[in-house]
Amino acid sequence: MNWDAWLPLFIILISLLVALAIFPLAEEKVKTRISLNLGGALLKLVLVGFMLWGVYNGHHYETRLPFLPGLDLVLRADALSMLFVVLSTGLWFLTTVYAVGYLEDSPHRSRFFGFFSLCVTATIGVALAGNLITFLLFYELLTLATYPLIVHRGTEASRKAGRTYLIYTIGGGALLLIGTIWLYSLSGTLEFTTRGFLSAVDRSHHPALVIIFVLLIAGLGVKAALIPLHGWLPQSMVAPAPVSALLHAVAVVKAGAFGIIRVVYDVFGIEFSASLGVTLPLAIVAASTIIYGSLRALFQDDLKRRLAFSTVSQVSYIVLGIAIVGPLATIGGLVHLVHQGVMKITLFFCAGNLAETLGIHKVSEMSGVGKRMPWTMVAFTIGTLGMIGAPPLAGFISKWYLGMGALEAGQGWVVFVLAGSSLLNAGYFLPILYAAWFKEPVGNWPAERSFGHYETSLALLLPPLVTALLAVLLGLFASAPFSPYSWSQFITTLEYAP
Amino acid sequence: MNEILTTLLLLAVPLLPLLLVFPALRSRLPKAQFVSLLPAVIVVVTPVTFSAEFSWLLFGSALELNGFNRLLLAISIIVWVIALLRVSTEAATNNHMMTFLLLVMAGNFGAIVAADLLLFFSFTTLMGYAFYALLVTSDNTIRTVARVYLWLMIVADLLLFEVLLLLAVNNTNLNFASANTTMALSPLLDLSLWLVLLGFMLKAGIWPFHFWLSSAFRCVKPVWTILLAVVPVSVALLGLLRWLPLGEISSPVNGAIVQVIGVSTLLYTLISMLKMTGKNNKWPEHGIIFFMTGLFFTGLGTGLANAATWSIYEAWAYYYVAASGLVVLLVTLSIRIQLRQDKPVVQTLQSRDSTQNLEHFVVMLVTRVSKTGFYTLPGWRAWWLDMAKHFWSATCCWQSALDTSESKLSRWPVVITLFLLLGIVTVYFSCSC
Amino acid sequence: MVILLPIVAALSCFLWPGRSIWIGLINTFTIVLSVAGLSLQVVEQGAGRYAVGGWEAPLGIALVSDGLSLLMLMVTAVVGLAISVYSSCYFNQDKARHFWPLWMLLWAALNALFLSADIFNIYVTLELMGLAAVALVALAGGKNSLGAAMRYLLVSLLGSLFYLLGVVLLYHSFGTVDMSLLAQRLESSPAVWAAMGLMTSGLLLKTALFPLHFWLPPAHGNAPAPVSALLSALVVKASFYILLRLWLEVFPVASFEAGQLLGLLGAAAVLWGGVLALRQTRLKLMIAYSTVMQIGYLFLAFPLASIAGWKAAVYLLLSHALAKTAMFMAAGNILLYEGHDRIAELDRVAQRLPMTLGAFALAGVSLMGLPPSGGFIGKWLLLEAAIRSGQWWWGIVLIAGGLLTGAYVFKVIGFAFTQSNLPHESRAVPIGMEWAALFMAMLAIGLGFIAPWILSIMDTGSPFGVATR
Amino acid sequence: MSAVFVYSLVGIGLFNLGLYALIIYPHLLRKILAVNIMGSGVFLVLVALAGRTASGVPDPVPHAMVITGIVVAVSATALALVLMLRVSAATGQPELPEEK
Repeated sequence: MNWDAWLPLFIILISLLVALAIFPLAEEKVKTRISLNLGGALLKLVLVGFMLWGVYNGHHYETRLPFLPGLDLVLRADALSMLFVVLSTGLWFLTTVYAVGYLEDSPHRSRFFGFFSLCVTATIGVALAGNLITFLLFYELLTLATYPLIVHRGTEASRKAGRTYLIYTIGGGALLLIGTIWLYSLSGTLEFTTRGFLSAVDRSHHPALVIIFVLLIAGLGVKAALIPLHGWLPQSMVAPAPVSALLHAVAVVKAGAFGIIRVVYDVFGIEFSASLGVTLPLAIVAASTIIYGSLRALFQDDLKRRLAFSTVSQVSYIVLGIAIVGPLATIGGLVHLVHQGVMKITLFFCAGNLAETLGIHKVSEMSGVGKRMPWTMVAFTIGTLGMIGAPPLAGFISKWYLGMGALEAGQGWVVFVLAGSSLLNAGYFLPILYAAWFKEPVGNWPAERSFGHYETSLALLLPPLVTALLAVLLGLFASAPFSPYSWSQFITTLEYAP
Repeated sequence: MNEILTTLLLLAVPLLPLLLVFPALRSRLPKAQFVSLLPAVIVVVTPVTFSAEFSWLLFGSALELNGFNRLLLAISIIVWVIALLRVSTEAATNNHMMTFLLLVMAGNFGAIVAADLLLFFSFTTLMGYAFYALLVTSDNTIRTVARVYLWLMIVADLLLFEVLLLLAVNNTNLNFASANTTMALSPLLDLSLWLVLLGFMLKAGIWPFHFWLSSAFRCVKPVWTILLAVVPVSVALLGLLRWLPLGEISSPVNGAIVQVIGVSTLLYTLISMLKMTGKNNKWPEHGIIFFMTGLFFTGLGTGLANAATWSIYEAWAYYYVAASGLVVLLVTLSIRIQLRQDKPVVQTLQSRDSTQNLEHFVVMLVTRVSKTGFYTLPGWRAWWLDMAKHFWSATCCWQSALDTSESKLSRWPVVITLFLLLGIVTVYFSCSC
Repeated sequence: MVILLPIVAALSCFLWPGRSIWIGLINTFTIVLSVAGLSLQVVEQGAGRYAVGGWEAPLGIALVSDGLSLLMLMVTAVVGLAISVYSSCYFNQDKARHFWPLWMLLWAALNALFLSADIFNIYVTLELMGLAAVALVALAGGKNSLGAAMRYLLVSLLGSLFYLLGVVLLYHSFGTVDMSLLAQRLESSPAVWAAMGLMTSGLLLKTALFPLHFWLPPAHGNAPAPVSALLSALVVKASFYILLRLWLEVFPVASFEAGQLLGLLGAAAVLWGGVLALRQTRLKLMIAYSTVMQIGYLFLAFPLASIAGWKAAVYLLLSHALAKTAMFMAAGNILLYEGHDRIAELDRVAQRLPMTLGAFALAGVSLMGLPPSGGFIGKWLLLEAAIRSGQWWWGIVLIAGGLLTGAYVFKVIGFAFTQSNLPHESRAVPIGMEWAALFMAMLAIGLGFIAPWILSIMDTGSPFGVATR
Repeated sequence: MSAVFVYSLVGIGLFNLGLYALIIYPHLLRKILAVNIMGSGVFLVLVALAGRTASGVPDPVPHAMVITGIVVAVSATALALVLMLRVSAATGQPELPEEK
């Protein structure tokens, strides 16, 4: 039992310790650093797997540390948090492998990997946070940990990007703080509880609650890149590819989306927020974000920027799934949390490979790249088709449930949003594929590096392939036990149980 | 024959080609493309009704091989054998092409043996994308056509997707029988009916969506004409048979409309054929396809109009689809042999080609939109930034004012007067209690 | 004991200037130990009261140690420890000869001030502290720092004279200078009002609350790094401490409007200091202005002088003391390393002085009040108090202040990340200085995790038990 | 109009005089003197108020205070003078730089 009480803390501490161990490491101690990283990641994977099994069998993992009078730091592993924990742990492992390959013989690696692990620490903390204040704590930590990663390159552009990022995120954090404290003063507790703890609050406070909801969602929407708060995301593309992969697929954006999930389900409670009438506006914001993001993505020539805007639109699927009140939509949103992560990280890995191996940064330079780097482009293709929502890939599952949820909740317009978005996705992804596979390469690549036998170094090649495979399997074997889909069903039964 | 073996065989029908798609595997086997046909052949020849449930697949799917689609499978096997024979020389050199061929094959077989809408849908999608790729790789003259085909297919998939959603909301079990009943009973019957019809009309190139097919026929090599005939078209027809709740509803109006479409397809075919024979005495083989589909639609209309009639010749519909595939195959072959040439009939598209018109329209649209995308939105953004800059400069001068006042604040007289004032005010306030 | 040790140290430093460093260090450790002992005693037995030489009030000098003063002693000890270590590396021999005795004197004054129970005693210690501080500022030499020191001296004399006048009036009307006795005997009368006005304004001047902060930036900006750390961390806080005691213990009669007035000045200080810090181009000046700003935070406690209010203020005070020490130390390192502290040219610091920059960043986090840090706890408590008491506007000030802080802290950090191609000669930084800075910064962060303990200490001997409204 | 009152009034007067001087004169020596005058004003008040006991015997505590205060004031003045000299040596004129 004691073990149960400390497991969440361990899981967080692992990567924290890794970070602290890496910081003082000298640049040239490559082997030590790599082994530290991967060792930590693996150990964490094992523990998380153990915990997953435990949670599935109704175990109760909770760590409580006194923090403030009346407020504890709570780390709890419930079904929802496990979804995110597993995602981030798994992808962290892959990203670490990738980053090792990506950053070899580039300066300041100790600093990079240190903050990298710190970032994951924060993400896991966000996932495991058992009340709003703990969440806030790790959320801000995440902001701080990602900043050095964004400015890592140390160029003027990256400094600007970092500044934008901070302006957005710290502002958002402030809003979140206000909302949290206000909430605390109204309700006297901040514990995440299934189906919310606010429905008991006196009716006279309901207007205040609406304002609080807006504050919280605005604070979280910054990271989740809801319009009009998405401005930092495309700019932060100057960061190295693993970082963008992490930002987009795992850590930052997802932390925002996850936070919104928490707020809607475990703070306000879905029924209660519906009764407050705040879900429909949220859904509308999400929908417009989806469309707007796709539209902007359509007109980016820089590959990573295009991906960034597609993230803007894709992450809002999650929010949309939450904002449509209904179990099926919830499944869609939750499952997209994982699926989008897997697919998007694939895409970013591939983009990174292109940049690293051939020096390709623009879509217009990509013609014929499929012949040069077939495997990378296969992974890329799978990722894009998944994003478009072609069956039976992962993206299809989430889209399927979003659509069904919308119909079930009697909000047919969402279906049209989805359809339009998939058309747009096709519009900005398929030309890339076409150019990559069917056009003839023009001249030679901007900056080609040869990696001997393989099309690029294995550390760069394997992660995208693995994630691409995942993207297929997650869709194909959706109904298998422990698949994100069945897991989100499990969660949904909890959230909507009568 | 025991359960596992049948399941495996059935799975192998689409899966083996799918596996052999990987060049690494393919290079190990001699004549991989024919090997990939094997399970299908075995399945066809063994006289058992195969069926397999996969609860873990998607949301629980099933494969099945019963009387009807066995025939289809047989036909398409023949078609594939011939096609592969004819392209074998080319395919040996062109690795991409073989890959896509196998993908298409997998999709085709899968769609045939699929026993529920979702699986069928997935396989047709796979087939569609792969077929697009196949067309593009095969030769470049067809690129525009292929692109049109791709877009039409995506739209069609979206339509079908919506139908699936509509059905699944009411009943998550999507195997054909129950799905049909669900659709028949659903309040949105007409909507879903027409979504299905539209979707498959796009896929099968029924008039008025025929243009991609006709222009494709004009400018591809005959091998692909065979595939064109059999793969998308017949699968689409099969889809219609599978998806529509035929024999369960009888809606005269819809039936009539469908019949009209069918008839008009026939008329169009006749006219165009006459025109073309007038121009150059060549027999345009895609006419056959339009003929077939037209007839099929007429029949379909009748079936839709009246459940009873349908139940009479339901079986024949499947035979018809199968036969159509066969006939088209034979005709094309015969023409080819008669012409003794293996080149596209028309190397370049004619000027007034509907595909080009559509393409032109699309291009116009895209340019218009992209104008918005490239200029308008960034324009707004720039405007915002300007506003921000103005604001910032304003604050800047404000800040310099701050600096001056700060230096003022550091002079003794100012400070001390402030200081005294403060003292007095404090005293005053404390008096007030 | 706590007071005598440093005095002895100071004298001995005078006597053997050569060995002053060692004497200083040894004494530092002994002082820290004795403070620890005292704190143990207090935590176990509650607040204690010692009459020096057996004379009780009103005649004798009495020392009181309750939770608040204990905390102040502790933070002084911790900061003192770090500063001693730091400056043992910082100063060269002849500077050290002057530094150590003064620093020990200052420390003695601080301890005495935090412990003393009557307002006249406080006056004396305040004066002593001021003089020592001025001397320390002048230590840097150079005309800027001398001018700053001069100005500082005049200001502190002025302030303490006002304070003294207030003391006189109080004694005149109640015949005692002992705080608790005063608190009992006090009733509202013109003399009291005048006294209150005089003392408050005097102390405000010494605390450099906006708009009376004019002396602080030059003084803190031009002093040697450890000295500026001392001034920002402790000296300014001392007078705030007195103010807190006076208002909450002696003058419970203080009215709501008066509280609002102080809060208003605090808010103004927060914004003003923040904006000006953002405008600064020199690192140390920036930090000095951020001190002005943080002092503003502290004064927000007066309108919210409920339990949570003053506790929050004290918490902010503690974390700011630690964080600001760390910051000035980091600034000192950078100054030493780069030879200048122009923010725009702080290139490559992230690469060359990772620990220093880390210290700076962590301290900045604490100042911003981002979790997890002492600053966050204080801010949280303050915000909570603000919203609970329905005075949400203070909350807005707090948040705005946090954003401003973030702005100027990250301005520095962002510059420190960029790579510059212009070469500059750089001197090595002693490892001890880097560690001291990092240590303090980590403490400032760690303060965020021991809140329950700290708060419980605040309650021991329940200061202001009566006064809290 | 008791003597005490007169004395304390004078004290207050001195205090204000000093304050005035402190504000007006830029010269440091004058400022220092001004502070001293203020100080003595305060002490005067203190001593004056010491006489306020029922029995004629004056209250000792204020005197103690005054002595302490004077000690402090002396030391402060000493320091101030030293500083002033250093300043004038450094800047050339015995004034604070920001005064002009």
